[in-house]
Amino acid sequence: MELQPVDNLPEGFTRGLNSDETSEEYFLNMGPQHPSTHGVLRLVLKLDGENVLEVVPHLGYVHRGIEKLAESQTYLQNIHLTDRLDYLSSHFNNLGYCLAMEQALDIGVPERGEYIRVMVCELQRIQSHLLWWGVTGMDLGAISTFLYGFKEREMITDIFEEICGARLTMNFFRPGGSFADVPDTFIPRVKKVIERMHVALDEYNTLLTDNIIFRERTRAIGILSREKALSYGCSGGVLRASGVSYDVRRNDPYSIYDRFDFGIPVGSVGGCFDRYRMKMEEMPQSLRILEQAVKDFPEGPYRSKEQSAYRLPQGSYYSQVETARGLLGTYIVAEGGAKPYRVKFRSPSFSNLSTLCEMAVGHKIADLVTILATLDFVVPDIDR
Amino acid sequence: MNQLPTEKIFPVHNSIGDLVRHLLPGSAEYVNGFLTIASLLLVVALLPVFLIWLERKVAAHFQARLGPMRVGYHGLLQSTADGLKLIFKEVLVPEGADRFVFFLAPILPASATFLVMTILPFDHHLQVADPAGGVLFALGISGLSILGILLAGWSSNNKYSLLGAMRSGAQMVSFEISLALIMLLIVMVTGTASLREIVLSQQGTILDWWIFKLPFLGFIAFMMYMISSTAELNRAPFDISEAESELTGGFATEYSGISFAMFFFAEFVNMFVSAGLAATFFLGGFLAPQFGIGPIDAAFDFIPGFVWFFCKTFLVIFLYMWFRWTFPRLRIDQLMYLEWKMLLPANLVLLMGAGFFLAMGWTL
Amino acid sequence: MKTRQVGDKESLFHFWGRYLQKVATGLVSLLSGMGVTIRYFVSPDKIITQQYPENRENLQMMARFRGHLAMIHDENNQHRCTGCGICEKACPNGTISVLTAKDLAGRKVLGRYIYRLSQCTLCNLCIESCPFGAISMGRDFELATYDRQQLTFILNKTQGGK
Amino acid sequence: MGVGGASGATEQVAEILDKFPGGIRLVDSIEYLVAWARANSLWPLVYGTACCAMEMMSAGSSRHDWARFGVEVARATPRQADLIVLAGTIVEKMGTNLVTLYEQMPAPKYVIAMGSCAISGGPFYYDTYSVIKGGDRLIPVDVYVPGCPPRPEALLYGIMELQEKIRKEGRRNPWKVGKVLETPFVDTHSLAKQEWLTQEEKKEDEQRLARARFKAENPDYKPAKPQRLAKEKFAAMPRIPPRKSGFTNPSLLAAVQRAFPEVALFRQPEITPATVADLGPEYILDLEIGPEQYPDLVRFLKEDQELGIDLLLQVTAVDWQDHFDVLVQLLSTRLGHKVFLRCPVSKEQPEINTISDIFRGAEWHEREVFDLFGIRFSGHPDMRRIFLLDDFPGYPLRKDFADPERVVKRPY
Repeated sequence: MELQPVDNLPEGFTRGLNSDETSEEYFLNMGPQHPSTHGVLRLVLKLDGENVLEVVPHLGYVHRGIEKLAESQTYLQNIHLTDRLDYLSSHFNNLGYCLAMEQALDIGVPERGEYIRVMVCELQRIQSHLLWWGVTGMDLGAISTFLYGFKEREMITDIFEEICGARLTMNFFRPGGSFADVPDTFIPRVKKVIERMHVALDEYNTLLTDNIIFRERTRAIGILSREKALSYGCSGGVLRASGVSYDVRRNDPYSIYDRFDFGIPVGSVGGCFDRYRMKMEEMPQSLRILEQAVKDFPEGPYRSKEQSAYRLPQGSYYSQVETARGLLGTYIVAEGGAKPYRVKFRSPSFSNLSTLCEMAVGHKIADLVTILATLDFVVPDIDR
Repeated sequence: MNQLPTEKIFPVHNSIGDLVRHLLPGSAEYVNGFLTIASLLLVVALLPVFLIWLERKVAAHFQARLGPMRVGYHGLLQSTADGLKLIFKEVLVPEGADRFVFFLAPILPASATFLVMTILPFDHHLQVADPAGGVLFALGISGLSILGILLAGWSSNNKYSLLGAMRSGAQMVSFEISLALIMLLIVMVTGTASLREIVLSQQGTILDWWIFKLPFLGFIAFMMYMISSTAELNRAPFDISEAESELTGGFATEYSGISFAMFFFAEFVNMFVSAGLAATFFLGGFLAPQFGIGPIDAAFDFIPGFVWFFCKTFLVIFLYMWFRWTFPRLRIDQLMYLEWKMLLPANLVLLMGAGFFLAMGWTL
Repeated sequence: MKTRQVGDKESLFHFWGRYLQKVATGLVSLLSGMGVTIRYFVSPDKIITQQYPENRENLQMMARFRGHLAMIHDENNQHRCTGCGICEKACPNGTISVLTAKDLAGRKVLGRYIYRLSQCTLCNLCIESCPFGAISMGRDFELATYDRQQLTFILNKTQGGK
Repeated sequence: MGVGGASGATEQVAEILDKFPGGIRLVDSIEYLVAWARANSLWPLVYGTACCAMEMMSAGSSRHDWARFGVEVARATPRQADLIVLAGTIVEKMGTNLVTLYEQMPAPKYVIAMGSCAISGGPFYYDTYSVIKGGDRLIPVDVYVPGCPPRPEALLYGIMELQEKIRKEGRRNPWKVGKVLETPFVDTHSLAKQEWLTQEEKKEDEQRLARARFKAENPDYKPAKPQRLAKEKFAAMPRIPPRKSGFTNPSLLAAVQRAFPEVALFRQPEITPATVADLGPEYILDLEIGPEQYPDLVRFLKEDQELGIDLLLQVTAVDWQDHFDVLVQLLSTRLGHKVFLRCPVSKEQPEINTISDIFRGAEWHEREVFDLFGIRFSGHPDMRRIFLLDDFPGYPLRKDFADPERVVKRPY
């Protein structure tokens, strides 16, 4: 089929429009404000009827220049900036940044501080997965799943509000531990969440996972092969769904994750249902970690010595954390002053989303929405 | 003086009928006609207001929340507030839209559902008109709402609404077939196409209702009727025409204010109508459920017929809402696969089964 | 469900068997899904809605809830702030302006403590850095206003020192 | 009542009706009814850019349930929405879209600015080149809900405030399109300080007299020493370095040196496996290579089966004032070791060839480096800016980037 090159192709499109008698192609703008783009991501689609031929994402609609801002704030002030990167895993972002600072200043964390970090991070992972599950259900049409997901999520938000006073942007961790100790109602609340989550997960599986409409909508959609996933630099559920068993908590353990035993779900085909299954099976594993952590939660100090001014010695420091969306790398270049010289956040959603153009070609608009839902990206984490 | 059909509706009408006949002897025919149409219009106006409130409360309780609470007791005035606000909204016509067709489109679904309301048998004599081919009339008129949605999609000069309209056109036309075949089954089994006779043919105990009468064909026919009528209404798992998460507003993307309100109200009246048809065909319309145990049957008989009709219709409406708040959405090609490859053959097998029963002459 | 390769001849019996089995499992999954939602419908005790305006009296914020910055005043309106400005330096967003004045004894005292809630991100760094524990987080959240200027508060009631 | 633009018409209607005996009461009752209806049925637009959108969603969820206020049917199309909640940061590129969204909404439309970003730019007030400092610089805002992010109850309180405002609408103050903030964006922090200092100067002279008098009266006045808060002291803890898996640095360096003899180590004068060993396990091998061998080294690292490096972490750059450094960070998912690779690029002619043919993921990373640093990647399939608008002046992440019109320098 010969393609007449249209001169004013929207930017980013390579193949020209082909409008002959078999197919009638047109461009559709899934604008920055769209219910299924999880924030302000703009997709320009080249469609032939309902089939997607080419997808060009446009980013930058919430690019706030966090990396430039981080260069003009002191190290301690940057911690609260990392909350606003991927606001659904703010504890992970804080932890990544604090780990890099601890590596530079050689600050240790007491036993109780490490346990608090692991438990709070695993709770944040479950909280983020719950919101993801709800929004995935809503994008596929089952609006009640959104409300059910939030029902359990509120229990975890209460725990966070009790330990650090904020519901979403926590700013709880400091280099050496956290800024305050967890109150003694922390452990009973975590126990309540664990047993409620076991019941809720069965409900979720009957409601969505085993539902035949959901199975048909996600079976063999958006297949991402192993090589492509690695070549695009995907991480987290997207990479594991394509068969690569890499999880920072086990392959490059930080904090005290090597003391807990938990499984890493690995997919086979790399389709939408595999990505969905990865996250659904990660939640019981996080619950297992929480159960082990609650069993032997130590007493003692919750943080190590607090320094008056944090001045990182000259050099570059890199730390990795497994957030709910994948591998978050924090790379700090320090020149010895009170403010970092350059801070770069390696965001998981950025690389995960770059595979969208490969996966969505040939599917329908409804499948594009399913792929977007199972990719589970957060736009400010992409645009930074 | 022979009883005018409308005078049998309510005794109170009789007094009005006498008064009118006394004052204007020649014009009784038209005044009573006007009265029935006015009362039906009142029902059609009040129904969506109540149904919207019911849908939001039922949805809320499905989702473990409370739904509208602050606008009147338990949010009863919520849908009146919505309606009043929509009336006073600025009506926008997108640039490049075809004005006449843009404003014609919302009228069609509303009028289509109102027309089908006229033949619904609310009670023994509470039926505005009882044409011999009632079933055909219902089928034919429901095609009008497809036209409304297609015109709306095309005329609002917006790619999303065009996509939504094309999808709903394909969906409603194809599910029209399985709806027609199920109605054909009922007509074949009852032998008549008039809705009132269909209801009367289900007299007797509860086992005489068509849902239970045919050994198990009736129940399968009822299930298939529910599937295809849900698709006909663009609701629940088949709401791909105004799919919230894919096409933002679907065919009604460019409609604001009163024109959107008409689509919104027509959708709910349409739901009541198709639930009413389901009650008429399968659940014995205005007949009270008789179990064969003396005192209960007598008590049920005492309750007037239209109360039973409304109960059964709201039971079916609850089913529709139950589907909507549980299932994810189907894709357009899966929808077509469901209709052409699953429902259509099942319908034909069902018809053959019913024909076999008739041929064998088993008592129906 | 065995995945079928395209083209291999499948007997009609197998096809119908797989077809009906898929319909059956499909219906069971749909009905069990409906079972979950009906359980929520019929049990109103599972409703978790907190009716905000109605439950205003017994709605208690958590102890550490960060609503807005407040300066601790004792009974005769004295506060512990010495106007040192550490919190102003610790704040990442320029929310706090510590304006100092000289009191009669010539000592630097707090004149006016401007707090711009419109810019504050409630990150708690100022409270951690204050050496005198003069400021703390207030716990009310009903702060919505009609115009932006009302979101700039002056936290200290009296000028510091004598 | 009536459409914003046609407020003149409502006045005429009012005069005509006032003359009728029941006229005023009739018009007032209709006004009350319509204002009640508008207040109780606010349909929000599905719009949320950043973190505040999460709190808006939990305001809509079962626990806080804004459906109780009639604010339930969140419409995705601006045509059917009459409330837009600015939940999240408004960025320059999104600003034009936000204004079009606001204009597409039918007449009586209301705006709630939720969160510090939408009120004043919040955490992105200083030193950001792309954030619009406050939503009311673009569209008129009715209610400001402070917080970062504000609690769902705070948003519900804001909605109740908005409902109060709508109920007061009527003939006397019909709905009108509000005003947009035109005042130039200025650094309020240093402004307040100057104002206060000038005010202090004025009081300075009679203050000096009072102080002299006070010193004369009680010369030995000793001001009370402010007692410091007793902060909890914690012991300094030794850090347990996490266990590193995969190849050790010396063996990695040896493998690379075999193929590329003139590879250097960043800021390490002499590179022998011994000196690398004592840099400790935590040190990630930081190679440095010239621009011509850069793609070959990346290809070698990827193809070499024994090393097993298969995941591209990121491609980024650092501006060292006199030259750029393009960084590539690679990771082996099988074995777990990481390798960093940097290639110096001159400032005058920032050009380097791309590695997006080796690692497809590098395509977006390189576009980001081009967007923020201005380093072009020759051979890149789609060399375009990824975040900023094409006509953005300059490259923001360079150290010498200055844009006084957009950026306010941090005063302290």
